[in-house]
Amino acid sequence: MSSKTEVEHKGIVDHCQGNSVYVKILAESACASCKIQSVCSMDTKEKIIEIDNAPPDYHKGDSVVVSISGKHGYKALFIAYLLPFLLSLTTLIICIKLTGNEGLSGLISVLILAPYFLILRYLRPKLKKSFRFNVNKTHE
Amino acid sequence: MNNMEIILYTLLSLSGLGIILALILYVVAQRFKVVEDPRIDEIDELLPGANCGGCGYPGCRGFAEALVQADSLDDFYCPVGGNETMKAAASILGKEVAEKEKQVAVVRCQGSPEHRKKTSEYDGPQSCILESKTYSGDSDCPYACLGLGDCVEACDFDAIHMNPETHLPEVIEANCTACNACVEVCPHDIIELRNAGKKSRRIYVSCVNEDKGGPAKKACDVACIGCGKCVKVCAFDAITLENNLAYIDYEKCKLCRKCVDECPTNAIVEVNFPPKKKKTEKKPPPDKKETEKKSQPKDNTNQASENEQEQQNSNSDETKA
Amino acid sequence: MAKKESTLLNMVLTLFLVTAAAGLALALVYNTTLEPIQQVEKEVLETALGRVLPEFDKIEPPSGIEVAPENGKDPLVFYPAYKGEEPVGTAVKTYTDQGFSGRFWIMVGFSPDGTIINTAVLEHKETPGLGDKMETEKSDFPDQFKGENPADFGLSVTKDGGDVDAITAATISSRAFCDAVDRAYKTFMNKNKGGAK
Amino acid sequence: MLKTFPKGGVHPEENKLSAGNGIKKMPLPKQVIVPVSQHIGAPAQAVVKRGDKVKTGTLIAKAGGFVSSNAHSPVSGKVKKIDNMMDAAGFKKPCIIIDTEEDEWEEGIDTSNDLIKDINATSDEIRNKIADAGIVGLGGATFPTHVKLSIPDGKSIDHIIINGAECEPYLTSDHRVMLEKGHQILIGTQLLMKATGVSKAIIGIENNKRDAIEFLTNIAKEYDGIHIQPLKVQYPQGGEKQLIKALLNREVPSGGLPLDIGCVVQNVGTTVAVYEAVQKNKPLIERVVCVTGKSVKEPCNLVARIGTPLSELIEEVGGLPEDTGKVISGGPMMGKAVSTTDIPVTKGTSGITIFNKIESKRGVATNCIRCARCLSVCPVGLEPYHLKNISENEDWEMLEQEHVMDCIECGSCSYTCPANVPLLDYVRLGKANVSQIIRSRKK
Amino acid sequence: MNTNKLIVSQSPHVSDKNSVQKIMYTVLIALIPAFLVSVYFFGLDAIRVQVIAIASCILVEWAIQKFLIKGNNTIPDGSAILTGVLLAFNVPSNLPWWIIVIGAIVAIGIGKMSFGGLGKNPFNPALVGRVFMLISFPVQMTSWPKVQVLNFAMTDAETGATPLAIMKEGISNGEPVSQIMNSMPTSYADWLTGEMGGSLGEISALALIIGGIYLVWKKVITIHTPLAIFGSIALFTGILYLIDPQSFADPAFHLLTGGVMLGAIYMATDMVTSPMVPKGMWIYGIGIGVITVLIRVWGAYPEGVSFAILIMNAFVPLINRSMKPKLFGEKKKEK
Amino acid sequence: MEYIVIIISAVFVNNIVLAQFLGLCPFVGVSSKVKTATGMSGAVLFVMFIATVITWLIQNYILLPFKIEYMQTIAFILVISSLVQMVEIILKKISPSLFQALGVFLPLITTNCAILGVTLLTVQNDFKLLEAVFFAIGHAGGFALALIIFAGIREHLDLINLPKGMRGVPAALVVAGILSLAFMGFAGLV
Amino acid sequence: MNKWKIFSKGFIKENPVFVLLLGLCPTLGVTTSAINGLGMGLATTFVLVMSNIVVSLVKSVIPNKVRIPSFIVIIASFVTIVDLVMKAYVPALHSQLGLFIPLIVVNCLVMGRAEAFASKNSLGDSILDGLGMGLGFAFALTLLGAVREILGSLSIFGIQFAEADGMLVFVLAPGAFLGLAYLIALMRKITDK
Ligand SMILES: Cc1cc2nc3c(=O)[nH]c(=O)nc-3n(C[C@H](O)[C@H](O)[C@H](O)COP(=O)(O)O)c2cc1C
Ligand SMILES: Cc1cc2nc3c(=O)[nH]c(=O)nc-3n(C[C@H](O)[C@H](O)[C@H](O)COP(=O)(O)O)c2cc1C
Ligand SMILES: Cc1cc2nc3c(=O)[nH]c(=O)nc-3n(C[C@H](O)[C@H](O)[C@H](O)COP(=O)(O)O)c2cc1C
Ligand SMILES: Cc1cc2nc3c(=O)[nH]c(=O)nc-3n(C[C@H](O)[C@H](O)[C@H](O)CO)c2cc1C
Ligand code: SF4
Ligand code: SF4
Ligand code: SF4
Ligand code: SF4
Ligand code: FES
Repeated sequence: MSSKTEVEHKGIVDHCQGNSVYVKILAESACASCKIQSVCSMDTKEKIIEIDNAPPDYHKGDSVVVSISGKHGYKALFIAYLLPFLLSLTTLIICIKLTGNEGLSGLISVLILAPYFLILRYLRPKLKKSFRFNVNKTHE
Repeated sequence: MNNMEIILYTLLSLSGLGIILALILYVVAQRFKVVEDPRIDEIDELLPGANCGGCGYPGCRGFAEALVQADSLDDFYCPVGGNETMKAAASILGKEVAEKEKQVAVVRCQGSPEHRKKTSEYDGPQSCILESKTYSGDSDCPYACLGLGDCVEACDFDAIHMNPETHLPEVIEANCTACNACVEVCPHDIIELRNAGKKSRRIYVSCVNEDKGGPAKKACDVACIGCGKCVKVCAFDAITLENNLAYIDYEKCKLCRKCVDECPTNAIVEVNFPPKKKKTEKKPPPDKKETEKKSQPKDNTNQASENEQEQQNSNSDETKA
Repeated sequence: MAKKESTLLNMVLTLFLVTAAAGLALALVYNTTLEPIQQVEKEVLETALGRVLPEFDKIEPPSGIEVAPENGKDPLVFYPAYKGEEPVGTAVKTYTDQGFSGRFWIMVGFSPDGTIINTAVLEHKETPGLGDKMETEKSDFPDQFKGENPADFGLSVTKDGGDVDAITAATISSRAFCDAVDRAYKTFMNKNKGGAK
Repeated sequence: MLKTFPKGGVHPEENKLSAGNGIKKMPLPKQVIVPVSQHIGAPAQAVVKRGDKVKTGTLIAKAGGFVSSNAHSPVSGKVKKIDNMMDAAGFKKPCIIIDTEEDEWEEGIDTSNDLIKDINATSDEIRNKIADAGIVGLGGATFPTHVKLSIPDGKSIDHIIINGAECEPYLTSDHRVMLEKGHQILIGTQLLMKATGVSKAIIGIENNKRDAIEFLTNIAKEYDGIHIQPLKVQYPQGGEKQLIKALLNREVPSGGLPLDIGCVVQNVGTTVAVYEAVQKNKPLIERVVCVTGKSVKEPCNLVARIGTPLSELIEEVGGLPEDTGKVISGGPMMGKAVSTTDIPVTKGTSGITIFNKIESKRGVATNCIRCARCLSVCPVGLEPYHLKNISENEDWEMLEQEHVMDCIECGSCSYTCPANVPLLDYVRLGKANVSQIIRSRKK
Repeated sequence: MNTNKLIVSQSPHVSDKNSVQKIMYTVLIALIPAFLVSVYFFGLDAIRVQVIAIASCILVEWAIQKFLIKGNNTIPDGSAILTGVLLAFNVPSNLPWWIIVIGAIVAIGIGKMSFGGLGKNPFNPALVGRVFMLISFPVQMTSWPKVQVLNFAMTDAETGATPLAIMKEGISNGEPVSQIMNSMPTSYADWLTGEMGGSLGEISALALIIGGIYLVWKKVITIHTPLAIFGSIALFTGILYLIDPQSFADPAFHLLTGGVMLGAIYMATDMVTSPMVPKGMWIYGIGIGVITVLIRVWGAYPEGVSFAILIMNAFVPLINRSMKPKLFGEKKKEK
Repeated sequence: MEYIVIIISAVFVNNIVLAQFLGLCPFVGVSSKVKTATGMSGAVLFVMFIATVITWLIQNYILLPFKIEYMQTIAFILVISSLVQMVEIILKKISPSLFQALGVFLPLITTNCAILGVTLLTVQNDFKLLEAVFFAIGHAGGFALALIIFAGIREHLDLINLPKGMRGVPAALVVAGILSLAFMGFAGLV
Repeated sequence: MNKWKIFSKGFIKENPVFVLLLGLCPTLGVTTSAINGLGMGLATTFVLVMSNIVVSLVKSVIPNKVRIPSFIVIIASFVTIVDLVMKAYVPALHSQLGLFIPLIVVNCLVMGRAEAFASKNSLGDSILDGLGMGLGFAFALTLLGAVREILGSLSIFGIQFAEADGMLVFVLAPGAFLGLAYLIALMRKITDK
């Protein structure tokens, strides 16, 4: 699948600040009118996305499309979910093989995530650079 | 088994969990400050839930969110729910809304086959937009309704239908919510939203042909030929003539009906008026089925419909040497 | 609606109260239903025993004896039944792992000489409409085993050269059923042998 | 093996009915309707007024920019009016209507038949003369030729490619031009080479025009650097990207121009026009039009003045047949069906194809059966069935991602579809919307 | 001006002579040899099953068009007939009529018309019908009558198992393959000509191949999918056979018995439910082959072609999306 | 080897969506874009894994020793829902940009009955921890498989004009039904 | 809203299964027979009504931020109660419904009503709403169960009406999907007109 294509969301410019535009992502239309979305396990809560270095001609209330390339999406997915998963799984297997104690190993494999996320924290600036969003005004 | 023990463990573990949870949530709450405004829900409830986009927002909820954030409600209007809904929403938000006059879609073309001869035959997908990409239409009037019913498809409210005799769309006033969907979809820009008017009475030029009188008349019996008689007869300056086409401003029109009688081609139609006592010499074209008869059964004026203007060229008015 | 504000204390307190109340209620319900639930389990066992054994007065020991099977890891449970002091038969809670959807449990009653008195399905996940026909209510498949002594009754389906007519289109379940009965039989005979020694 | 482009394409019945008939001159029309703009690009501006007297070759509309083109009066007479008239697409466009009085040519135009082989003009002069003469591509796209010849700084080209493919069924005008104006073509080609400073030119001709290939190969020996290349018959070989691929095995990048890979493509008719403009000072006021169709009495190739109504050309070949269903301006694969024959011949009118009622009816469209034929004949490598679905769903952004703008509108997909799905109709709709989006984005 | 109204439409104004109808009828013609074989071996029953299947498919499609979807009559395009024929080809000749009717209702009603008819269904309708029947009526769907040459009496024929069922049964009883093959009532030559137990249309590999060649010649199908299926089945079973010839049957056995021929040539190639480009077809075919062997060798069912095709049908949209034709002039992706 | 069996069984034979009917809401509601379906699958994999480990610990070290297994439901659901929230907060805190990228990329589905269901099934099966983990991974894989296949078909169906009554959910369910029919072919595979 | 409307909307107009598409898992999972469907429906109704009652009673004392977790606890408690009670008194049904009883917790229907209705409305209305929605859910499940039972086992509420095997598919997973698909389509047709 070509990673060129983008994942897009409709949104409305929430506010602008300096070079950044804050866009509120709107729920998918099917969910938009769902009466129970506030409890829905699917995350339809509004999300605000910050887009830096956006061209200055955006104003509060503009409808826009925010997109991120599929490649970046997968990368985010990998860092946020898959890598910790693999890490934790490997730890678990190794611990069980080493100690034979299931309870302990389970605990360790969960706790190992803490340092992982700590490391991520240090990489924050780098991450910020690597996830770029695009905004486009919606065309009628 | 010791029952007391079980009760104890249950209590301990559950309330322990509860406290931990509360702590976590407290942190969460601090982080996620953005709490959805409960008024959004309330307004969302109020809205019709048609998700038609007529308000210009993606779905009713999007509109509700926008309303809650807006400083003033002037630029907001839900065409489907209408004034009542807007008022209700405003009262939730403690703001004012200006009442908008109810609008209704009118079709500005009367070129039924009887009045407007087909001069060619279109062979292709039955869709106005596709026909309009092929050529200007199957009659000599390049502005006219193509009659393939894109507007009918576009309407979510079952408010617009093709009349099988005239091959023109007709609006059922009672259903029309003025959502603008049909207006946007029509490639020939034939449909217009107009104020419904007092007692739903309206007068308008049912034609969008910008050709000069000759070609216009040749292409269609009921075309506006831009003769300007109506402009002269109107006492309220409601009619303007531009590009060989008269247009009646519904804000100014006082529904006096003088222009209707004046128009030599019957291009001006009146709807929902009681029948005139003295017969006008020019009988309205008989083929028009008055859809809006529903409200006024005896009326036999013309239904809205007509031709449209061409987006292409039109600096037209050639060098008048 | 005067909602409580969301202060830390409020939140902790509310959740604590809610969970505590819930915990209390749950514990109470648990206590009241505990007995009926155990009762139900007992009844199930008793019905099964009643079905696979002739009339009896008592099971000794009442909770059965765990016996390591001839083949397989997990133990079977034997319920020796007595009428008066006379042993009238033994119900064996047995299982198979060859079921279409994995393990299922059945109860087989043997008279002291090893003749199958009857069978009853305890628990299974076989496909409704196919494998579940091994239940007594659903077909007469289990009836074939009644009164047969595996010593002269091939405990496998006819396709495999045995004497059991498989359930149509559910050979797998039928085989598994035979396997369970066979396990029970072998273990039973073995134990009897051992017991006699 | 004959050369051809490797992917896709179809081979419709050729029906080159008029191939054997020489080019005939049309009598002067009584009135001409000259559209002010007959090219792609910025609209031209009329420079005459109602009542003005004009001569044949008088400039009557001036280019409205660089990518624009002049128009000249095809007859001499009086400007009757300037009005909006129907064009082939059925849209009204400004036209200059001239009542013919006689055929008096502007000064300086060499109307003789003498062949002038020597090239005296410099490359700038050639380009200017081409621009002045209002020459646009006669292959159908009517792109102003002088623009194509102005190679921007930083780009360079090494080949002029002359398009003699004429892959459209029915049409034979290029074929006849090649047979009857071979020398003019070759001289024109040399002019183009000089204008662009290129030493190599290839004329690609499909193998169903053997006589033309032979003839041109023979006389080409007299001209340096011009090579004649026969090609396998395969529609749309004449598409410039396909032609370049077939001749040079180079691919114009998606979204790019032939220029990007060092080529300029011109139609054979254009070369003749170039010859006439440069060597004879003759502006583009007439062109060869092939009038054909199975029910046409005598299909033939006519030289007609720009602005002659189609109806007069049709009269010339025996009148509109009784059972006419469609009149197509152009060939059956790419031409436009017109709603009336009152419209004029323009610089882009390469032919008039007349279909009877039965030929005219499109098959009834049914559901796509996903047979993949459209996709396998698309020379661009698009998925027409998919584009159609997306277009029907009005998802223009997605359509753009699916490269809809690369479609050359060759129609192979619609042609081949067993379910008669009007694929190209929807693809065009999509292209129109996507290009609007692209334009609004640029703003 | 001529009084004739000119017809206006977009280009192109010509089209080639192909039509959906022609394609469908070509496939029907290609199926004639297999049909004749089925009549030869199963007698009037074969015709009975065919007639019921075709008639009910047509009827169901017509009724749904007429009363539910309210569309045009699509019977003449021949796809419903084809579905009927293939449905019949996929069932034993002694199947009770009402099961065939249910199969047709499912095939057309659920498999095809639920999505709007010809061309829109993601799954092969005939196979949807067949699998539905197979799971719903396992007994009737798996008791095959023994073949009887040119027997036109409609008697209750004796039933016998298909070679695949015999093989599966044998292997699951732990018999070595060579012994099973020896006791098998039929042999390679029979499988080629069709003298074996099985569904109506799947028995004669030869007849099916002849029809297949005709289809390839007529350019109705391309060779990629069938080749990919044959190749992957041969390869996969070949490897297994080499590992242990006594536990796994040989590739020729797998290719010639059961529904591989019918499935690969006529059902996996259904253009509606298969990928568009050759590369996609290879993947699709290989997927079918692998899943078929998987089910045959390790699954509960002796035959897995139908399931395999349906499962791969589900992947077709993904395959199509990821395997696009090469775009003319597309720039190489820059890193 | 036994782990492979567990995984194959969970992915193909007892597919969580197609055979066990868990996680249908996201299956029906969200799965119409292949990209987001893939993304969601990854998220589910992680959450399901962590949830399984933690609930396994709770079951074996709290509920069982104290004989309060009947509290499974309530304990698990609380743990799972707060776990999911935690993950979100952590991500957001650690790297807002990462979080935003995810937010745009996936409609984050987090708690649903698939996760609770799998943890409950794990407990029912008396699995050892590693078995439980592979069971969870298998089910997440099955979820992913079903979701992605399904998203592909839905993308395709979205583009064609379905009969009116079938549009949306009914067509999706018919596809799920047929898919589930097809998956029955895997019956008995393990 | 009048009382009747609050109660009745769950049956057709806002039927949780056919229209709102909530709680699909139990809907498909347990409806192998009408009786199972009914049982599950009633169990859910009970949880729904009870949690609506409690939520409606305590709504004003619960701070916003812990609203959801509190609701979860309340609902989960009732679910556990139902689980225990059913195990004790209707063991056969309990074993049939199996996993899906605890899963009532995550049934969006229950949470949804608590959050969207009970937390905003009076006790009486909340009871009616819970009852209506619950019974609508039960109605849908019973209907689907009946369809599957009739087609799959040729019986209804356990009573065999024909001596033959039904279409097995309907007892198995595919039948659930297909059955629901066509029921929804049918409902749309009915409510449309
Ligand atoms: C979904 C499904 C469920 C099945 N359930 C069972 C079952 O519970 N028990 C069984 O013996 N066979 C079951 N089968 C059938 C087996 O796969 C196998 O075909 C059969 O047991 C052997 O066929 P025979 O009995 O006709 O020889 C099932 C098949 C499928 C597709
Ligand atoms: C907007 C536009 C700009 C073009 N610019 C150039 C150019 O700079 N140089 C050039 O050689 N051709 C240029 N072309 C011409 C095209 O390459 C091409 O020859 C023309 O569109 C006709 O091609 P066709 O008849 O194959 O469709 C341009 C065309 C368009 C539409
Ligand atoms: C599908 C297609 C077919 C074409 N066929 C021909 C053709 O047969 N002959 C031709 O001269 N130009 C043909 N053209 C136009 C060429 O692409 C190109 O525009 C032309 O050769 C440029 O020369 P010109 O500017 O002199 O017209 C075709 C274009 C397309 C898109
Ligand atoms: C080569 C070919 C193979 C076909 N195979 C099948 C088939 O296996 N099953 C079927 O129902 N229809 C088949 N059809 C007919 C048709 O494509 C099918 O009914 C559509 O899937 C219905 O939309 C086939 C058609 C062709 C041209
Ligand atoms: S008629 Fe037009 S404006 Fe009125 S409701 Fe329909 S689409 Fe909207
Ligand atoms: S009014 Fe416009 S959209 Fe409606 S039928 Fe006429 S041309 Fe089409
Ligand atoms: S050629 Fe026609 S039927 Fe075949 S895939 Fe393309 S659009 Fe569909
Ligand atoms: S999609 Fe465009 S380029 Fe491709 S075959 Fe169709 S018309 Fe030609
Ligand atoms: S009930 Fe919603 S995911 Fe299962």
